[in-house]
Amino acid sequence: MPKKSIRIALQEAVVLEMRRDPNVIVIGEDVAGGAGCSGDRGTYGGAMGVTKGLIEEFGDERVIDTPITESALVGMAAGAAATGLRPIAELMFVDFMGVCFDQVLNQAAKFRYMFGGKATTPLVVRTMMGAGFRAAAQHSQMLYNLFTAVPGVKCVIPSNAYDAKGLLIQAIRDDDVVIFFNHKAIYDFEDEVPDEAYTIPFGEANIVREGEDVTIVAFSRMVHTANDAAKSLEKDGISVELIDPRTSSPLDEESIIESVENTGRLVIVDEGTPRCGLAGDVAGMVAEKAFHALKAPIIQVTAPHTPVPFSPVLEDAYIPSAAKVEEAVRKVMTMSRDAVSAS
Amino acid sequence: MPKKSIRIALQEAVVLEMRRDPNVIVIGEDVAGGAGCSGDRGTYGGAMGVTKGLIEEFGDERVIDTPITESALVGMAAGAAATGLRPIAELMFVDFMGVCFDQVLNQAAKFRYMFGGKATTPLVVRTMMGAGFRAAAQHSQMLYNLFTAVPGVKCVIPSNAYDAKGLLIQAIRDDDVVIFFNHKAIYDFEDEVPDEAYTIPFGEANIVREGEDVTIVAFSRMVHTANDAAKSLEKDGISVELIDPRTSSPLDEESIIESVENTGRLVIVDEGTPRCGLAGDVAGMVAEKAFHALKAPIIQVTAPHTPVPFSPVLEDAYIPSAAKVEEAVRKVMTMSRDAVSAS
Amino acid sequence: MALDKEALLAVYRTMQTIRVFEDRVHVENTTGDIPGFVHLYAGEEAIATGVCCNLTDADAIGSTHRGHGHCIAKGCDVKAMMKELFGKKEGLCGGKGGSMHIADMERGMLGANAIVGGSPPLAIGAALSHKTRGTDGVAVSFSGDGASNQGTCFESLNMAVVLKLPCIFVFENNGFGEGTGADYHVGSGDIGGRAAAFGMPMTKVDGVDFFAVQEAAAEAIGRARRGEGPSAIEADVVRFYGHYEGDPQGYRKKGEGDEMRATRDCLKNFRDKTLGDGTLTATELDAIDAEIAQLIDEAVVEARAAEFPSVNDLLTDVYISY
Amino acid sequence: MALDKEALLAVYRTMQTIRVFEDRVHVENTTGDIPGFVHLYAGEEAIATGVCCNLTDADAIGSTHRGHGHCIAKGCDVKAMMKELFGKKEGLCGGKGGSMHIADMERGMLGANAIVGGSPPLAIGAALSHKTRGTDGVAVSFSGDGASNQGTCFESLNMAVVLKLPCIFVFENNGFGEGTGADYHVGSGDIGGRAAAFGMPMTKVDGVDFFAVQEAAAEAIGRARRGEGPSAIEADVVRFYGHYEGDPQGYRKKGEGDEMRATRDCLKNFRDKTLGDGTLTATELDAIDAEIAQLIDEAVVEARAAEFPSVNDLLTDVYISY
Ligand SMILES: Cc1ncc(C[n+]2csc(CCOP(=O)(O)OP(=O)(O)O)c2C)c(N)n1
Ligand SMILES: Cc1ncc(C[n+]2csc(CCOP(=O)(O)OP(=O)(O)O)c2C)c(N)n1
Ligand SMILES: [Mg+2]
Ligand SMILES: [Mg+2]
Repeated sequence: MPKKSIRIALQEAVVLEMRRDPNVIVIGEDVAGGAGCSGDRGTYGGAMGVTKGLIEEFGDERVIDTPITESALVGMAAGAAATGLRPIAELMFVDFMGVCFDQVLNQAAKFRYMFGGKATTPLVVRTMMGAGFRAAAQHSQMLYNLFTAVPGVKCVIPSNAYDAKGLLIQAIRDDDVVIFFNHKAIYDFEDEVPDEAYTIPFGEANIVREGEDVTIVAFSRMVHTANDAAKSLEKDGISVELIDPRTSSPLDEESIIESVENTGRLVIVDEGTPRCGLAGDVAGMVAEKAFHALKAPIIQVTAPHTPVPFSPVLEDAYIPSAAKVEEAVRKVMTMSRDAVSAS
Repeated sequence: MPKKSIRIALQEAVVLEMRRDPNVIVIGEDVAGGAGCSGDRGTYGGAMGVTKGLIEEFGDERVIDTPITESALVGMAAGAAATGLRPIAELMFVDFMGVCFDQVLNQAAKFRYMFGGKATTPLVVRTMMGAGFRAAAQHSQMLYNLFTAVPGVKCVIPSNAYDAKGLLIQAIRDDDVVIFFNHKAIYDFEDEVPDEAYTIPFGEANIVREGEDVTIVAFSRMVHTANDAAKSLEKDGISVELIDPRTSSPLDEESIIESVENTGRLVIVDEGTPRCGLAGDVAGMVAEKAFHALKAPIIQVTAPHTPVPFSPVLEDAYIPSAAKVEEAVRKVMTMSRDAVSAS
Repeated sequence: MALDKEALLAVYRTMQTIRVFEDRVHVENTTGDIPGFVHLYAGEEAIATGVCCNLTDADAIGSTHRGHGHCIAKGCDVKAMMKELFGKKEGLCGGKGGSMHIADMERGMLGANAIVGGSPPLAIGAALSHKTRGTDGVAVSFSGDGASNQGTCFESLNMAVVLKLPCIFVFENNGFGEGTGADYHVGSGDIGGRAAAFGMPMTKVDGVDFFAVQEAAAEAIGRARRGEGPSAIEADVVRFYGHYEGDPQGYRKKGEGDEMRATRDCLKNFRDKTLGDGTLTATELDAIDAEIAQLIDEAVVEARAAEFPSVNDLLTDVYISY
Repeated sequence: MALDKEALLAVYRTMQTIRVFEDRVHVENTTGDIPGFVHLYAGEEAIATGVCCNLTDADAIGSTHRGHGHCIAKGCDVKAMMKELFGKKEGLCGGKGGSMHIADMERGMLGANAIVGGSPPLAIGAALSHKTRGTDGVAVSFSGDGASNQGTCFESLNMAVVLKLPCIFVFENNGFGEGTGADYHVGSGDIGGRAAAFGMPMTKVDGVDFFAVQEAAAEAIGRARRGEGPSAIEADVVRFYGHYEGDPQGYRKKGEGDEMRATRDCLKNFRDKTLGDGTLTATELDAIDAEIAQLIDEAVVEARAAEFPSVNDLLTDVYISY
């Protein structure tokens, strides 16, 4: 099978679905680029080039450049979704949700419920998150926790190209509101990706590696960090089961619980900030639903409770590292079930 | 000591601080009311009448009515705070944070960090949250989890009039960004409240009742719900320690851990929605830091993962009830430390 | 394009339905049986009606917290509306929305909206939907004078011009955003002028004159249907009741609402005009009045008798699949 | 109010400093040692300078993601700026902010802002601060043509009029919002006209003509200082480089930036004018050029040599107390 980057996988998903369904449109700032300019149309293709060149095939009625006006663009996409289209709204950076949060939180996410089940809003908001680009405090946040918190929203967090394509196609075909979070640092990560369309259902975790001693739940880019840690731990005979939930809402609680019931130990790796985050969410769920299986404290490896710093030295220290994950795993390994009873 | 409602306690805090410091101002929609109208000025006094009549004493230069334009009003307050004033921005309903989230998330909360410690932003955003008024999906949310998640923000959640006054005065004098959340259903709850100014430090929980068997951590209005449950459980000989953290950021982890180390059991009561919420946050913290003390799963009693419904029947079912808290407590009481080892 | 007799009778029926609905909700509300916040449209009937009488079910409207009038003008079932206000299972939204979220997608009523300025982006979305699908459908965004200051509103005006969307922005200037006067909160004092500066045709009309509203709306809607882009209408109007039911209205001269009802009543204007020029007869209008009195009576009786949702409904309708 | 010779030399020094700073950052950036996103102000110097030469440290400015020019014009330390861009501990923000968040509260520079439209509300806040404290200070909000479409920007215009704030809104229309042309994204094609419709005096100036900018700014700032409320200025200008460093600029005619540099260079305009009318001499200007070349050289050398923050700095400066 051909190797493709996440960027290409995403583009394929968009193109295939646009071909399949004339109601699928792309809306955003510079999703084509060049409108009202002296040069070429379509060479921008969104902040990461995912929609580059699409305007040639689909025209500017389906690849719609907007002014810088996120409330109007996300709201417009929501309104269009509620009236027959299947828009993919591109929000360059998830940080910009600050200026258009209402249109997700109070509008799109709540239509169906408020209207007694009589609205269908097949909206996808595709956005980019994460640190690592020295893009500092307003362009590096994760924020997926804020959307996981919102009833009515589904949150998709692919970690690899295969999942990215299948999940994005699922998102576009899905009749609910979906926020699709891509981590900016892994757009060039490659994988075997079929040329044709396929879907991956939401709420089904991927068991990245099977193991016996410790369960690690990791999200997005952190799946790779955790995997690095797992490889290194393996050398010391510590067997890690690594779970990539792929969607944080819905969350595949079952797979996590099943794994913890087997390993008895849980480390959660989340690049988000620590308060009311995904890590705490999963920890709390397990502390309620799989408590009796736990042999050790649940350790959360997260970013600190700070904005994302600019300087490389600081940003590198900010992002959870494989070393920190290893340390956490080693720590829970030192604790036995007996220690629990003894304490 | 005189009995006063939360409403009055809040008003006293604002008035006393405005008298003390000419830099304290109030900004918001209808915080006075009547501008450009045919009737009286100042009779509106904010959505709950907290600033009613203040314009008479302080004038319209310090009690500032704004258009309906929350981004500009919260951002203006942030800019004013960063340049010498101590504004109290009133956001009628926390739900409206959707339209001005950026000015908190990316602006006010991050100034100090982004600018290397060189900004001081003594901003208070006072707002109202919660269900119970049949105000439906866009006027009944809690959302304090979303702000607890934001580094750079402090979150204050008073549950009674005494705390409301002391915490609000602290918030106004505090040099950081504070969001002050009042639950709309308890504005008329009364307590003994001194006439003079006093402060309550952030990050210090209030032990509402001491107990031996189970720790309940409850927030805002739920402190009262949990207390009702505790009273009822007491009759059956179950002794509850009830903790009101009073601020969710900073969170008094120590008091919670200490209590759980004593009781071994924890129930968290949170009117917020369950994903990435305050309940999970506290559960995760305890599952990491006080795991060895736990004799039973940590149960979270929260609202469901749904928007807030309108119909009284549904809204009543939405809000966590004392009965549900009792049930959770009884459940954790059936589990012993032995059960843990045995499982 | 003058309306024929049948159309005029339909218009009167709509305006009268809104009026009687709102007056009755005002009364019923005092019993405490209508939960939550209620904002009445009485006095503003000519706007919703004058605009929506030019629309079909395929056209969409974005509404406000003061949405009953828009609903009725857009053809929503009045009895189901009343049930919704009472929080009943057979309400238009199954009792989950209430007054502030009353909606009917099948009628193109995209929902009352309790976020001031929440709906203009949605309305342009519906307009985009029509444009992309190549229909001649349009969307109308209703906003108050207060909402006209919200950033979403301005952004939507610009977006509509940039994308040449078939969207009509109607500003219902009733002089108040809650307890603050438009004279104060609109810095330029000119809502319509501001909209025009975004690059679209704009008309100001007297919002208590149905015929003026209808004419301006028909023109703007026609432009939109022909693919000629967005327009704006500012309609000056009056609010008979308080901002919300229970509003003590201290910010308003005592009796101002009632005075308005006496001097600036769009229904009286309509009757005077159509009876005066002989287009309609008092008998015809009185018959409609009687019919509507009965309809609203029945609506209240049925709404009161109807069942509340079951507790199980709490968890449904969040997602289609999850 | 003509500027005297000393003032003109200071102005030239500022403009030249911005130019050389930006040209040099453009070069340094290719080494890969400047982390993150960098947006250069080269070509737009006359605006920041023409506005800020009328301000004191007590006055505040709200800036954009393209903030180096505003910083320098507002008197920020150039060496500390360069260190900040390189992410060093002695940078203006301790290395925590970088190009997109460079700030200096002591100079009234409220920060570059990586949220387009993020700063107008902050600028009106600074203006409110002056008004409330009864000073004659003012605030200036700089926004691009792209930012001019953001809701926050419109809301701030209205708020400033409503509260009669001493605020000046400067729109730097360089024709692009990223890779989209202003001809497309400003529906009305008239940024200034839109601002005027909010109810404030507005002037359009040629943004590569320092004298035109300075005159318009002096007038607007004077009005604000006298308590006569807000004003707007639209300055048409050119962006020599790409949107960000590394931008392939496919949306732009090849060589457009260089062409602009040849034909619409505010520094050349300034030299031509002041030398032409004999106010300044080439010797004087050349001396400044030499001085600045050295300053920027030193700034780069020192920035490169400077230390990075320590990892402990990661956790500080989130709160004052927690
Ligand atoms: C974002 C937001 N801000 C504030 C409110 C509170 N609020 C509800 S209605 C209203 C006044 C709206 O005024 P206008 O737009 O003129 O409509 P009218 O009530 O006059 O019909 C306000 C301030 C809200 N619901 N949403
Ligand atoms: C809210 C938000 N939306 C989008 C962006 C991405 N972005 C950064 S700069 C920019 C263009 C801004 O254009 P303009 O305001 O004209 O300023 P210029 O770059 O021309 O100086 C965009 C779209 C952003 N940083 N913030
Ligand atoms: Mg109004
Ligand atoms: Mg620009």
